[in-house]
Parts: sequence; structure tokens; C-alpha cells
Amino acid sequence: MSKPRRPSPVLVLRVPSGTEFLATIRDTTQRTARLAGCDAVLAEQVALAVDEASTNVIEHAYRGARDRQIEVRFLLTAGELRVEIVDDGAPVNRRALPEVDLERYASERRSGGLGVHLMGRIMDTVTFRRTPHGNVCCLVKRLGAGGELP
Amino acid sequence: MSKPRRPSPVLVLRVPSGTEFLATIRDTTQRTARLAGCDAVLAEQVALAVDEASTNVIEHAYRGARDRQIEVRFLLTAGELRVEIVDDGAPVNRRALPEVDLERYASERRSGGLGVHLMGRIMDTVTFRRTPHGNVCCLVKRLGAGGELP
Amino acid sequence: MLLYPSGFINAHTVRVFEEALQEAIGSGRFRIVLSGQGLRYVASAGLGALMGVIEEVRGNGGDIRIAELNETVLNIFEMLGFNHLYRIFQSEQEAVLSFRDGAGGGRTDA
Amino acid sequence: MLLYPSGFINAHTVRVFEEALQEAIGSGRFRIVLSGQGLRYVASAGLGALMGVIEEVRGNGGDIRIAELNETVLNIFEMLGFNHLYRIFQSEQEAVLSFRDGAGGGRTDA
Ligand SMILES: Nc1ncnc2c1ncn2[C@@H]1O[C@H](COP(=O)(O)OP(=O)(O)O)[C@@H](O)[C@H]1O
Ligand SMILES: Nc1ncnc2c1ncn2[C@@H]1O[C@H](COP(=O)(O)OP(=O)(O)O)[C@@H](O)[C@H]1O
Repeated sequence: MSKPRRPSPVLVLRVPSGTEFLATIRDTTQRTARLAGCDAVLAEQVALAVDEASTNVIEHAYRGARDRQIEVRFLLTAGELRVEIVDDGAPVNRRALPEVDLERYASERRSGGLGVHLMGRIMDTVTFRRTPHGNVCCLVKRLGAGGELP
Repeated sequence: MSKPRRPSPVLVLRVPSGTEFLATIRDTTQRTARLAGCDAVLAEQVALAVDEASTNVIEHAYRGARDRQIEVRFLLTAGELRVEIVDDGAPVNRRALPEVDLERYASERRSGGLGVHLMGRIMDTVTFRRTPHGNVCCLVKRLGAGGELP
Repeated sequence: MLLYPSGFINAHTVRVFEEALQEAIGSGRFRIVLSGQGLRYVASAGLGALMGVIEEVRGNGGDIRIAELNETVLNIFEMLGFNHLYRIFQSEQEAVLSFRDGAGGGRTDA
Repeated sequence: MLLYPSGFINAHTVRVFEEALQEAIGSGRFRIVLSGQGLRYVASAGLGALMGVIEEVRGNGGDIRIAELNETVLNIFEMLGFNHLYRIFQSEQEAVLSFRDGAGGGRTDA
């Protein structure tokens, strides 16, 4: 089979931008990551990264509005799992993306800024891009062999 | 707010037609039914009905082909939860839909034919229709008050 | 023979359950107790698997008896009237002991 | 004071967790053990809630100590280096007893 340039997603989940849907996103990610060949620990981590990205869409891109949409797409290609979180809200200001210094974190009494840091710790790449269809946060994890999916 | 004629779905899940995705469909349905106001027992039942409909799409509409798509849409309107399971495979032959006689069932040594029966026991209405976009199995459950969703 | 199916029995996993049933039957063990402690969910595929072997089991003087179902699973059994087709017990022990008084049959247990 | 958060702590449920922390602090109980037996998952919102109160707790001579985390949750704590910021114990009892030898601080426990 020839490989298409832009593979179509294996699985797509579209939910409203209410935090009550975050658990569905998390669970779906965890299951899909397992099917893609992630071991149990890694699947939990990837689910966390996608939860964080989706939480940020709700809190930042949509500023808490509950009536917008979040689309989560799972793509599998040549040894990697790619998860795209898509919104049509305010774009990310890349300069606002924080570098977390955990040493100073506690004394600064901050209680935010950990999400993007976690995403970066877990995934191999984290990128944000604007497209005509919305903002896309793309999380990529390289996989070893295995996985049930074709 | 004026109510649109054809409400857009609250949640959409699109998966490949492999049985390994049935658990994701089931879990997503269970969670969404809870959010729609179903109690725990009813949410499990609705999840079962949607699992059965999706299993039938894989086994009958797609005859076991794993590379097709199943779309599950959840709609909430005026006191009812509606779940649409959409495929683009072979349409349902309504006359093939069985009436199960449980008395004779065991002695007939059958091991199929329970899915549609269960769907009918659980849901208020079960309908199959063809549309230009595919076959739609529509499952409707009337709800009491409550539910977190707008 | 005690069987402990676990997790989900749906169209994806039913093969494993069928194989466990066939293994019991193939080795001549027709008094089967299905203990549902670890069972979270059964779709019709799983119920179909039971129906597919019950005649053979009973024809050989045995039975499949069921115990320890959680509320969800019991509810599914009842919705299909399986509580009239199968003897369902609260505890595994009751199900096991039920085979003491006479062997199989059981379908007409009221 | 023992806290038993349960299930998922994510952006949807974190409010409940924050309120439990605030209630402890508000009633002057600054020696807090967070026992994770029932905790299946914590997102950064939950970790942020801890960070949001830890200075106040320690400033009052107390501490938040953590126990009985499952593998997934422990893994998240470690990924963020929270095992250097908080004392984490295997058992609830160890965490409770740890308050016997001197009160709070704990951040520099190696
Ligand atoms: N999807 C997004 N859209 C817009 N801004 C974002 C998005 N994700 C992250 N950001 C920015 O990056 C910052 C850090 O995000 P994060 O590490 O998740 O912490 P928190 O959300 O708790 O502030 C946010 O405060 C926000 O300014
Ligand atoms: N989505 C579908 N597409 C085509 N045929 C279907 C579909 N759903 C059900 N059927 C028909 O209805 C019959 C009964 O379905 P069901 O009660 O689920 O039992 P089983 O699938 O075990 O045969 C099937 O055997 C099939 O002929």
C-alpha cells in the first residue's frame, strides 16, 4: 500500500467545551494509546498530556465558554502516535508558554503553568499551529513495535 | 434561544470498524448518558444498546471489514437522549430483523439474534433509515429531569 | 468446573469466553459454575455464547449455573429473561453446592 | 488531618479537592496527610491546587504529606519533580507517624 501524504485519523472525538467532557477525552485517549501499542504507563501519560491540552483549550482558547467545540484526532503513522487537539478559539501566544522552574514554583505561590510543562515531559514533540480550520495543538509520541492497529 | 429544527450533536465519536473500538464506544456512551441525566443503571443499559448497534454495523453492514468507519452521534433535545449510529455499508434488511422467542431460543441452539431484541427492550424507539450519507440506526430514550448538559 | 470471566465480554473479547466454555465441555466437565466477580459487562455476544452450548451441556446431564453477578450484568440477564433459562445464585458457593442435589437440568427451577 | 480524594482530579473536579484543602486550613489543621488509595488520576489542576496552599500550610508549621499513590499517580508526581517538593510515603500510617518527629517543613527531606 502506498502511504498517503496526510493520513486520515484513526479515531475522532468531538465534544463541547465543558470540563465535564474532559474525562471522556482522557479515557478515549488512554484506550486508543493502548491500541496503538503504548504500554499501560505510557498510555496513562499520553492521556494526561491530551487532558492538559484540552483543558487549556477550554480555559485559554475559549476562556471558559462551554458552548464551543473541541475535536481530538488520533493519527497513526510510521512508528508514531499523533494526537491533534483542534479548537476555533483564540490562538496560543507562544511567548506566553511558560518555562516552569520547579525550584521557584512553590515560593511563587503559583498554581498554574504545569500543563504545558507536563505535555513537554511526556510527548516527543508538542507544537501549536494555526490553520484555516482552527488552532491545532499537535502531540507526537514515537512508539516501539507492537500495537493492535493496522 | 430559538430551537433549531435539526439540533447538532453534543458529542461525536468516529472510529474504524474493528471490534477493538467497541469498548471506546461503550464507555463514551455510558459517560455521555450519565451527563445527559441517566441514572447509573440506565446509562449502562444505553451503553449496551449502542454497543449492540455498533457490533451489528461491523458484523452485518460491513461484514467484518475492519477498515470502514462508524460514527456515533449523541443528540440532546427536549427531554430525550438520541444516539445515531451511522455507517456507509450494506443497509439493514428490515424483514431480517428478528423477533426473538426466548422460550424456543435455547432449543434452537441459536447464538445470535439477541442484539436487536436488547436494543428494543432498552430504548423507547429503535429506527433504521437510509440517508445520502449512510445508514442511520437511531436510538431514542426519553429522560426525566436532571442532567448536567445545557 | 468454575469459570471466572473477567472485564468486558463483547464482540471483541467473546472468543476467549467461548474457548473457556469449549475447553470445559471438551474435557467432559458439564457442571459449570460461571462466577461473575470480575465481570463488569456482558453484551449479547456473551449471552449468545452461553446459549450456544447450553443444550449440549444439559444433554450430557450437566448445567451452567451463574453466581456473583454485579447489578449491571444481572440487569442484562434479567432483561432478556435469562433468569428463567439459567439458575442464578448470589454466591459462588451456593451455585457450587446446588449441583449436590441432583445433577443438571435446572432450567425449570422456579 | 487525613484527606482521601477519590477518582479523578482534573479541571472539572478540582474545585472539590480545593475546598477540602481550604476546609482543613480554615479550621487550623495544618498537618495534612493526603491518602491516595481511591485516587485514580491527577491532572495538573490537582497538583496546582496543592502548590496553591503549600506555602501557607508550611508557614503555619504544618505540611502536606502524601501516601498510598498508585503507580500512575506516583509517576505524574515524579515527572514534575513533586517527589522533591513533597514527602511521599508508601503507607498512610508512615505518613501520619512522620508528623511525630517534629512538625512541618519536610521540603528538604532527602
Ligand atoms: N490552547 C491554548 N490557547 C491559548 N493559550 C494557551 C493554550 N495553552 C496554553 N496557553 C497559555 O500557556 C499558559 C500555560 O499553560 P499551562 O502550562 O497549561 O498552565 P495553566 O493553564 O495552568 O496556566 C497559559 O496560562 C496560557 O497563557
Ligand atoms: N446494522 C445492520 N445492518 C444490516 N443488518 C443488520 C444490522 N443490524 C441487524 N441486522 C440484521 O438483524 C439480525 C439480528 O441482529 P441481532 O439481533 O443483533 O443478532 P445477531 O447480530 O447476533 O445476528 C442480524 O443477523 C442481521 O441480519
